[in-house]
Amino acid sequence: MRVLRTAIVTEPIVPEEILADFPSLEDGACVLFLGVVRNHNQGKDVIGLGYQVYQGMAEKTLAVIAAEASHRFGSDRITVFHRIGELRVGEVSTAIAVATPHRGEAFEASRYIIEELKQRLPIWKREHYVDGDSDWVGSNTTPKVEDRKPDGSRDVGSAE
Amino acid sequence: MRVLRTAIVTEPIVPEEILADFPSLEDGACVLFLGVVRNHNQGKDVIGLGYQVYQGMAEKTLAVIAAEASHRFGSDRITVFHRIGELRVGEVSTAIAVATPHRGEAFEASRYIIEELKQRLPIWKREHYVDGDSDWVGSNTTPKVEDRKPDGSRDVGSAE
Amino acid sequence: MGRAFGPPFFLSMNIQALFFASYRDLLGTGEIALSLPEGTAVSGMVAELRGRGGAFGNLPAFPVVAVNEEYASEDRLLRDGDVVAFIPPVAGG
Amino acid sequence: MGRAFGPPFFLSMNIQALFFASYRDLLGTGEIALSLPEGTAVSGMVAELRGRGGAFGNLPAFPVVAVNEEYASEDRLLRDGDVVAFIPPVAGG
Repeated sequence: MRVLRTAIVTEPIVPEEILADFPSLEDGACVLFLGVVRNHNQGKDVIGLGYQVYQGMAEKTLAVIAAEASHRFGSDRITVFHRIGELRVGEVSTAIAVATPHRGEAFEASRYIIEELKQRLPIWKREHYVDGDSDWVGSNTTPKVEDRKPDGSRDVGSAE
Repeated sequence: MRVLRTAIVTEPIVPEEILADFPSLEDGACVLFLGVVRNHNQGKDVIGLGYQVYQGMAEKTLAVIAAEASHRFGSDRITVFHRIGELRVGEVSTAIAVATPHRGEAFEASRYIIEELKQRLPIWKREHYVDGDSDWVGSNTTPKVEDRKPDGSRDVGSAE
Repeated sequence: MGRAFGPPFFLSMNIQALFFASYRDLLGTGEIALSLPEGTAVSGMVAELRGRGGAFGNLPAFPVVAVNEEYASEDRLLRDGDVVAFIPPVAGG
Repeated sequence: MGRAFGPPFFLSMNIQALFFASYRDLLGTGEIALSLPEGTAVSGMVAELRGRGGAFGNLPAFPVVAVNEEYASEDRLLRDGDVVAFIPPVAGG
């Protein structure tokens, strides 16, 4: 039975609750990826992140990416949560759980989902620095860059 | 601070307890891999596995593999547990948790550990089948194969 | 040989523009309603906005956009009721 | 030109052999104590065991072994007190 769960959430992500659904009896491998807010990025000390989202499009995009991964890697059990709003260092921003009969596909599906999500998901993050400053990650302060891919060229996510 | 934890355990593996140590504030990514006993292998219906271990060598090998991964992929937070004894379908046989500043290294380190473990760890598993039969995975019943690698050529782990 | 009498008339479309993250900060708003002539493409809508000058002049000439929640190219023709989102470099994960 | 008188004598080594999984089932035991002449390599020890016939004759001629908990080649020279483990195809994970 195929069970794909995807959601944009505002409450803290609890990995234990995600794992409670994994795996099925047919699965020999489960990979859980957690993206976490870390305390530094590009030489700056980070105290937190604020995520903004294009809600409808993000929900749709997340569901599409999970379905693509399920199809490509033969996984019938995938959960993807992305949190938005204000997050502190150490909090989980992204959780991806994939179960498959064999381990190779679980790793590949998990990797596929995080890479596609970073390319396509309409979510933006503003880093808050120890020095009181803050900045949208991947954007110039005055956006003048032309013909840019959705993920930008300077994009270096803080929660990797 | 480097924290590498490795153990051969007889009690059930609880992923929640492993995740409680992850990640540190420097880490942006955490990958948890779970190897699980699945209900079939090579066309046979499996009801459980019995793991035998060369305890001293397995403990040493697990610690060495974790240290190699830490060194190669720059992770200072790795936990690897392998359970032995009798396991039922759906139970976790292997848990590998890795946290790193960037996600690529977390995936690679996790993959490195499971692949090396399968090649080098002196642990054997006997599959118990629905039909009452049982067999050592990867061994001929009468071992006549010569000049064989430690992982054998017919090795196809049930918990992948 | 039929020929319309009187001046040509244009049907106009109601288009909603959405701005996120740095674009929203730049313009001070997340949403604008536009009325555009039928047959306008994404590129024409961008030109109209940039032509307003001020902060709008700082929008990129070739921004990434989504039409009705799907990424679209600049030559995508708009239809009445379309929602066009301006997508600055995304940074999920 | 010094020459030893009497018959040559060999110092003997005490070696412990460990058997796991299918090897253990094959032999009906997980552990055997051997006394081998000094200078015996892994290959010599294997030959000695296989030469016992019966179930021992079914041990592979070139098994994977670990000496003192580390994988070792067949030409590895053994020393008194060494523990030699016979490692059938491993299947962890």
